[in-house]
Amino acid sequence: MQNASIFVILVSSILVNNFVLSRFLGVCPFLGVSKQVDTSIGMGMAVTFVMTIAGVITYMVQYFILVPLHLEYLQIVAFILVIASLVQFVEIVLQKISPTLYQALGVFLPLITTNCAVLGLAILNIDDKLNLVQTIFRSMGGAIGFALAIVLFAGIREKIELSDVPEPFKGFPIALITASLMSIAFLGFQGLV
Amino acid sequence: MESKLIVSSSPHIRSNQTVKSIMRDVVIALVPATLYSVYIFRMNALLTILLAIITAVATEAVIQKIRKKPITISDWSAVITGLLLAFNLPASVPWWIPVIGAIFAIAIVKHAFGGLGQNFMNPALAARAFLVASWPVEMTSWISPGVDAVSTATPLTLWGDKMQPSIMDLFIGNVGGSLGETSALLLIIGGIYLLYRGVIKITIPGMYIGTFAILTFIFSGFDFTFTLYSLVSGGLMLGAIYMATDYVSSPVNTKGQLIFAFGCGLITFVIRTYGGMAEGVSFSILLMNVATPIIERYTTPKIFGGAK
Amino acid sequence: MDVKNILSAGLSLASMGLVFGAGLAFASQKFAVEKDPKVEAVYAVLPSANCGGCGYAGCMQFAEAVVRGDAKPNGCPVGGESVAEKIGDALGVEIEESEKMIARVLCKGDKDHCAIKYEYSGLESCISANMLESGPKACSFGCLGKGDCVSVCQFDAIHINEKGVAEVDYEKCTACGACIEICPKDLIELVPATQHVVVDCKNEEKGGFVKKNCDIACIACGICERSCPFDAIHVVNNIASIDYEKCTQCMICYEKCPTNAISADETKKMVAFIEEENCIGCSLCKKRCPVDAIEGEIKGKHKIDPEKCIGCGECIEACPKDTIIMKNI
Amino acid sequence: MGLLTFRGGIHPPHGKKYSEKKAIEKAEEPKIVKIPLSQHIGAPCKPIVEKGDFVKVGQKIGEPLAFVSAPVHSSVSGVVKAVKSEKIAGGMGNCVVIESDGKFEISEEVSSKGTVETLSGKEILAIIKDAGIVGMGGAGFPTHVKLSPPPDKKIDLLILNGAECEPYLTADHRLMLERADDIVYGLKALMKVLDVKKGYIGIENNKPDAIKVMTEAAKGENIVIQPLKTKYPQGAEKQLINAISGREVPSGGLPMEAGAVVNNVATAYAIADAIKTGMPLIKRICTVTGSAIKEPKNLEILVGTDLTEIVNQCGGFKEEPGKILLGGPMMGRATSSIDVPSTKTTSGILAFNRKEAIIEEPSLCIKCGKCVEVCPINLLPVYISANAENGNFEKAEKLNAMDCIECGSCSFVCPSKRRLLEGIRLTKNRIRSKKQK
Amino acid sequence: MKEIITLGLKLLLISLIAALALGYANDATKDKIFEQREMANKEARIAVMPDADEFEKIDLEQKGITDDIIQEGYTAIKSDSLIGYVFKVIPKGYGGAVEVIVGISNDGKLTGVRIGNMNETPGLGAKSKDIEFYGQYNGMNTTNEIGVSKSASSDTEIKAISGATITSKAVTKGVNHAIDAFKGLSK
Amino acid sequence: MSKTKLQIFTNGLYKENATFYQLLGMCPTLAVTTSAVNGLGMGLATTAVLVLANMAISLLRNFIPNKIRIPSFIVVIATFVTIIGMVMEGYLPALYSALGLFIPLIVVNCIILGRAEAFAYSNNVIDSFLDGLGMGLGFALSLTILGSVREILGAGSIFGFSLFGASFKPVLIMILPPGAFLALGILMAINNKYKSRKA
Ligand SMILES: Cc1cc2nc3c(=O)[nH]c(=O)nc-3n(C[C@H](O)[C@H](O)[C@H](O)COP(=O)(O)O)c2cc1C
Ligand SMILES: Cc1cc2nc3c(=O)[nH]c(=O)nc-3n(C[C@H](O)[C@H](O)[C@H](O)COP(=O)(O)O)c2cc1C
Ligand SMILES: Cc1cc2nc3c(=O)[nH]c(=O)nc-3n(C[C@H](O)[C@H](O)[C@H](O)COP(=O)(O)O)c2cc1C
Ligand SMILES: Cc1cc2nc3c(=O)[nH]c(=O)nc-3n(C[C@H](O)[C@H](O)[C@H](O)CO)c2cc1C
Ligand code: SF4
Ligand code: SF4
Ligand code: SF4
Ligand code: SF4
Ligand code: FES
Repeated sequence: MQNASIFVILVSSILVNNFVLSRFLGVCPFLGVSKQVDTSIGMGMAVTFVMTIAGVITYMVQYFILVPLHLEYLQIVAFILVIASLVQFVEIVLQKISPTLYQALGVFLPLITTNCAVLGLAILNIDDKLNLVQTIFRSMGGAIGFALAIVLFAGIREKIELSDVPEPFKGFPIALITASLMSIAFLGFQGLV
Repeated sequence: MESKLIVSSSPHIRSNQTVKSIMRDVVIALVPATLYSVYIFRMNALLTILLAIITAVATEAVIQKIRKKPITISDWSAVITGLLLAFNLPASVPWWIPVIGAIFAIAIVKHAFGGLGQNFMNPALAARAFLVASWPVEMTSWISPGVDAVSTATPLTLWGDKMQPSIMDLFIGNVGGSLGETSALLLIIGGIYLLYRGVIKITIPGMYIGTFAILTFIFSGFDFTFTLYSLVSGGLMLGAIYMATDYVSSPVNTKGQLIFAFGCGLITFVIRTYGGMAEGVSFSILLMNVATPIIERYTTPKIFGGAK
Repeated sequence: MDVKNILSAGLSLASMGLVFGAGLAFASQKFAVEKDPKVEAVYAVLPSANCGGCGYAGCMQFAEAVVRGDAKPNGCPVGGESVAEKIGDALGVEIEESEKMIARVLCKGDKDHCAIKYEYSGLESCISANMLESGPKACSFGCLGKGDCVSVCQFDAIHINEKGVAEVDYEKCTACGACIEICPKDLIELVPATQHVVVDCKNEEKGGFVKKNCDIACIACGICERSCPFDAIHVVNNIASIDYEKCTQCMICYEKCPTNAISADETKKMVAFIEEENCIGCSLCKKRCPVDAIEGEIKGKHKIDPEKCIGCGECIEACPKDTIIMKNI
Repeated sequence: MGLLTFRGGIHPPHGKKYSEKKAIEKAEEPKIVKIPLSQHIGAPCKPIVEKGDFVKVGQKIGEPLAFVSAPVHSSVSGVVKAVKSEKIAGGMGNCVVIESDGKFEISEEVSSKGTVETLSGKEILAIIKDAGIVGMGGAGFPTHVKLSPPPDKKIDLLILNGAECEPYLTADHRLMLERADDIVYGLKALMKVLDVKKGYIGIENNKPDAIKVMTEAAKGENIVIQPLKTKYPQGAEKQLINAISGREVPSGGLPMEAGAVVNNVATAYAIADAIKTGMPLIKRICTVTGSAIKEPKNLEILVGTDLTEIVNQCGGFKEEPGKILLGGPMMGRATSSIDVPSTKTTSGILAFNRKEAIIEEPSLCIKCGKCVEVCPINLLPVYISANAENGNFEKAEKLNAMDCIECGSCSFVCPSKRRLLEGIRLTKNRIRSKKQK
Repeated sequence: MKEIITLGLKLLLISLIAALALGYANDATKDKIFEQREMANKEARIAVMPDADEFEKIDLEQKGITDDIIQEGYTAIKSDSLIGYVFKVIPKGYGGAVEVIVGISNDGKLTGVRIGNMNETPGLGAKSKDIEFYGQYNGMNTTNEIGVSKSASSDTEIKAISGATITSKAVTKGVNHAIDAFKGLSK
Repeated sequence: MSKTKLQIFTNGLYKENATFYQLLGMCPTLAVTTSAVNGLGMGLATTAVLVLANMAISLLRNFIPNKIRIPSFIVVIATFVTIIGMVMEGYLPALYSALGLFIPLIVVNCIILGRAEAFAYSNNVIDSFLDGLGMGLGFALSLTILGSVREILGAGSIFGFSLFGASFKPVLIMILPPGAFLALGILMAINNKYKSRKA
């Protein structure tokens, strides 16, 4: 990973190692906020936005604060604090500078705090020893992967709404099976990078 | 007048094309390729095909019985699923592979979503992907045609090899591979029958094969032979004519179908060229199945007289 | 033990805590947005896990949805029961209701009573059937029994009975009105939960015509109107209708109706009974009784003839000693 | 010129062979007529006769109360027996019941006021209005309303609809063959009213004889006989306008928003009649056909005739009918009884035997997309109706359910025999009743 | 404003306590963790070079080895004398990089190959962690490039894991790179 | 409202089981259950954090102001997670590396924050302990079940013990990502069926 090109990072994080479908990050909102395509698009965009920023900021925290001070073990606490505050900060700023954007994305922001995709991504970036540029693209790629998966998933779920699903499968079981089939399809990208 | 008149909402007449007639046509179109595969792979093929079909149909019947729904096995759709699943298996698979595959296709991919037409993914292909991921060794041991079938590779993995079969062999079907993907010729003949009967439109197969051919042609450095070779080998014809066209898992509108088929062509090309799987066709179709609802959503046709 | 290390950890984390804590508190005050207090109240009891388990983007959105009525109070999976209760409190759902109402389908024209005009073939939907000559029933006012109301009831409170008309399960009905809104025949109405004498028919056609089609329909004969001691039932627009304010549920109309269009719950039939020891013989009850069911001389003990009594309860109101009670028969 | 057409559409079996060779016959005169006071789109008429009154043929018996409405006239001479609610097609309706004296005395009101050449456009419009002429293509929209576009809408395209794309029906076909000159005369009148220089008559190319006869009749006039591809619903006005001129009537809009007016050929014929003889609209051509009819015919019937009588004149039923339609099999309405009077829009009576009457039960949709492909409006019938059946009407509305012209092509073509149009109608009904509330 | 200060202070206090606790915990476990990590690494090296009792990290760049695949190199020392080299290589397998540890003795024989972290498919590529697979490299000669065969192993070819040719080739490629590096170093 | 201690404990074990009824903490549930051991390990690690955090928050509940309760909870939880992580790395290195990323991610597991908020913040220490234990063990139980199913089918073994011998061809996909979704989906459907039969 350390030497991977930007293109490879993007392909890998969007398709091959899709955050939701093969890495299992952010599964709760993936299952929860995917009943409608419109909402899922909002969620996807909000996640993309926050994850990209969070990736960069946690990178800074790690390499400009924790490492110099030899406090790597504070990583979890520090990152989660940074992410939580960042999200709230973004929410407040958005509300102030662009109410329309806030309407579209803002409502999803609180949810993102407890989305393990953001924290997971931050930690993964550090674990994989990525540099800043790679961090940016990995963060974006991971987020786009999440957005892609949730939007496609929401599309399918809207369709399933109209189907006569057997009683015991109604609700989450069929959603999980759908996710499983999607994940099978995404196996097709295995070995691309 | 004794009994009451029937009153219903217009229209009062219906076309005579039914689900059953459509599905039966697909089966008919597949008959030549089926016979041929039995001819070249002998008992192996026959057994695999029968097991897949019987299991598929039986599973459907059992589930409908449990769900207390009308039993619709006479609509031939489960037969197609079984047959196409078998077509996607190597001839040498152990007997339990088609059985498990057919159960997965019908029970999980089709009926968990409510049965015919309600699934979002192609059951036969999803089952094949399931099998490939579960038993890759069994699923990738190809045998070459003939009685003394020896183990070989699919033509695709042989490009550039000394053993590489000729394009003519590929076209006619004198090569190893999955049961149904060997003879491009017979598959195309069946496809023409389906076109003639109005069961499928040229949209999906045309766009799919076209996209793939153009991409291959360009990226192979305008190598015509290789392009042709890629076209007639592997499951491309099977996928493009019989599986990407599955009504249920492809978009309902023409524009959507074009995008769908373009996506299939593109992904097939990418997987074949850069991917880890020998065969890109099944996964590309599955991936586009996943995208179908979104494609439909954004290609809603402009209504007559509508501004947008 | 490396004290310095621990200290620097403490200091840096503590300063982060300070910055974020103060910053956010500051920001939340500075940028505070007016929120519906009800939403705030609900939000305050939610777990703030913002997990999306409820299907909304976050706890705030869920709170808004609950207040709007889109989401059910028990929709938060994290909070479970305890939170659901708290939400209930926060919403103050139990607003004192003046009188509990229930929905009632005003048609008894099932397949034993109402003739059929044609054989219907089409969607299992009352609205659809109604578009074809007002439905297959000979009576164009009756329940079509295709269950549009059933499919909109969220409380599983309405069903099509085996004879093909809709019936409300009065226990489950919450009077939400969804069925009333959808019924193409406008057949469902809210009636007080205690009212059991009801005209179960809405046919506004003239008697003779009605009779041909349905033998349990109101034919606007007016017998009920004439026999009601309380002026509580009137035939308007060819259909009898009861003024529930005035109705004492004496069931006289029910007994008199020639077609059985009026329903009543016979098990609720009551008669008045005078506890003799307290009776002072004022005879006020006797004067009040609309059916002359009370016997007795002034200053003597009074008695009610249970055969004649219709259970209207007028005497109870008249009695100054409160010694008349209602008894079930 | 190549064959013109529109996008989408279907090819249902024609079913026209039963009656297309049958010349128009005059129906027997009825003893009693029941003339409904509402035979058109718009406000019903107020009766202006009473029980016991004597009326003559062509005498006005119902007066319109609003602009969008049309008067009704007596089709017989005789005594008014009653003015009351009677069973009519589709339910109950106010009718004037007249017992014919068999003399068919023509009212003094009936007289020719001039010719197309001598009358002005305004005068012709007044004649059309007074004659109670309504669209005879099926909808029964008062023609004078159509011919009075608001001043800001310039009409430059006038089309006579001779497509008759409905299977089984041959009334317009026969009319064009037998009364071509009057149709051309009516079209000329319409051109004058609307001040349009050129008129079109669109005819499907499965009626080559009609095309020939009409071309003959239109010789020397500025009228184009436009052959059209045989495809249902070629006769739907939006599709017809599109086929002939390439224009699209905007969604939710009226033809006049595309500068067009479309009238049925029978409407033109009725106009010609009203100008030439002064006779208001009291009769029409009706095709009586179908597998259960003994002797299919094209009959000229008087408004108010009981349909049972009409069927009897065609030899009655050959076998027990399973379904009786007023109009064609694609758009027509099934009726629970033929004990009802005919109206200005009774273009056909179609009786199916029981076997033909039964439509297969629907099975699950297989998403074949055929309904999408054939919809002339480019809708997604499959999803509109699936949403409707799930009670999801908002979504169905978003899918433009309101634009459906109810042609029924989708239901016809569906291999799963799904009741698509019904789902769409359900949506429309729900949306309308929601809007009213 | 006062409220903000109290809030801030309280959060500060909580963070302080948390940090103290963490600092303490870190202090208490860090030696153990360090030991664990060291042991894990060393164990792998010992596994491929059982005779050695000490390893010394090589500065690869200084030695002019710029091969991307080679991540780390060590000299294996036994009682002060150099007996061979150990390399950590990361070829690209089916599911990403595969960590391979290769031991090569001074006399140009493979003393062992082990697979470390990787992301190959369980049951397929992950079988490379089984001795049936990596054991094949033991004792192979480094004079020729090692090849991969699907059917059987030989002196110069190892037998691929069935269904996971890509992984097998990847591991072998890593070994070959290590051999190249060895040749460079021992020259 | 008042429940017995036993009820508090059993509540999370089955009735409000986080995985099957609340669908929380899905990521670890799906990601680490490739074997029964991993599932159990993850479940126990989470339980430990849950119990400790619940108790700590219950103790601090009068100190923590309402307004900053969420950041405070997060800090407390993150601290415990880090500590548990350190202990595991030091003493159970194999499990630690198998669970990998998902140890730190216990922080964002909604169950923990949810319990802190919904229970511990308003209940005493003993009840909070029981609640945390119940919830945690419930979670551990589901993970172990899921892990067992996947391990049995996908590897032919349970807790590492081979079950069927060499002739069994394991269903590899069960230990791949799709298998996780599939197994959980089907288990939930079975559970629904069972529930509806009981009702
Ligand atoms: C689906 C459909 C099919 C129609 N087919 C015909 C037809 O074949 N012939 C016709 O005259 N009108 C047909 N109409 C009615 C025309 O759209 C139009 O209303 C009529 O030609 C206007 O003339 P009128 O007002 O004189 O009736 C059809 C309408 C629809 C919606
Ligand atoms: C309320 C209403 C107003 C209409 N106004 C006009 C009009 O001003 N001009 C016009 O050309 N047609 C008008 N129409 C006629 C319709 O465009 C159409 O011809 C008629 O409904 C019959 O169409 P059909 O036979 O295709 O169903 C109107 C229709 C309705 C229902
Ligand atoms: C789900 C799945 C996982 C796979 N994992 C691996 C793997 O870990 N290592 C590998 O070399 N190939 C893997 N493959 C690739 C196929 O098994 C591939 O066809 C095979 O490696 C090459 O085939 P061959 O043996 O015919 O050359 C995987 C395939 C699938 C579908
Ligand atoms: C043109 C056509 C292609 C089909 N292709 C497939 C296929 O690839 N796989 C399959 O399982 N069923 C196929 N079917 C059958 C049927 O549509 C399928 O079982 C449904 O997906 C089940 O809901 C096909 C049917 C038609 C008409
Ligand atoms: S009450 Fe109304 S909605 Fe309900 S079944 Fe009867 S007609 Fe339909
Ligand atoms: S829909 Fe509402 S009003 Fe009607 S029966 Fe159900 S609960 Fe009662
Ligand atoms: S034609 Fe019928 S089966 Fe085909 S998509 Fe439309 S509704 Fe479905
Ligand atoms: S949706 Fe409407 S316009 Fe389209 S085909 Fe169906 S009936 Fe015709
Ligand atoms: S555990 Fe809920 S998002 Fe990952």
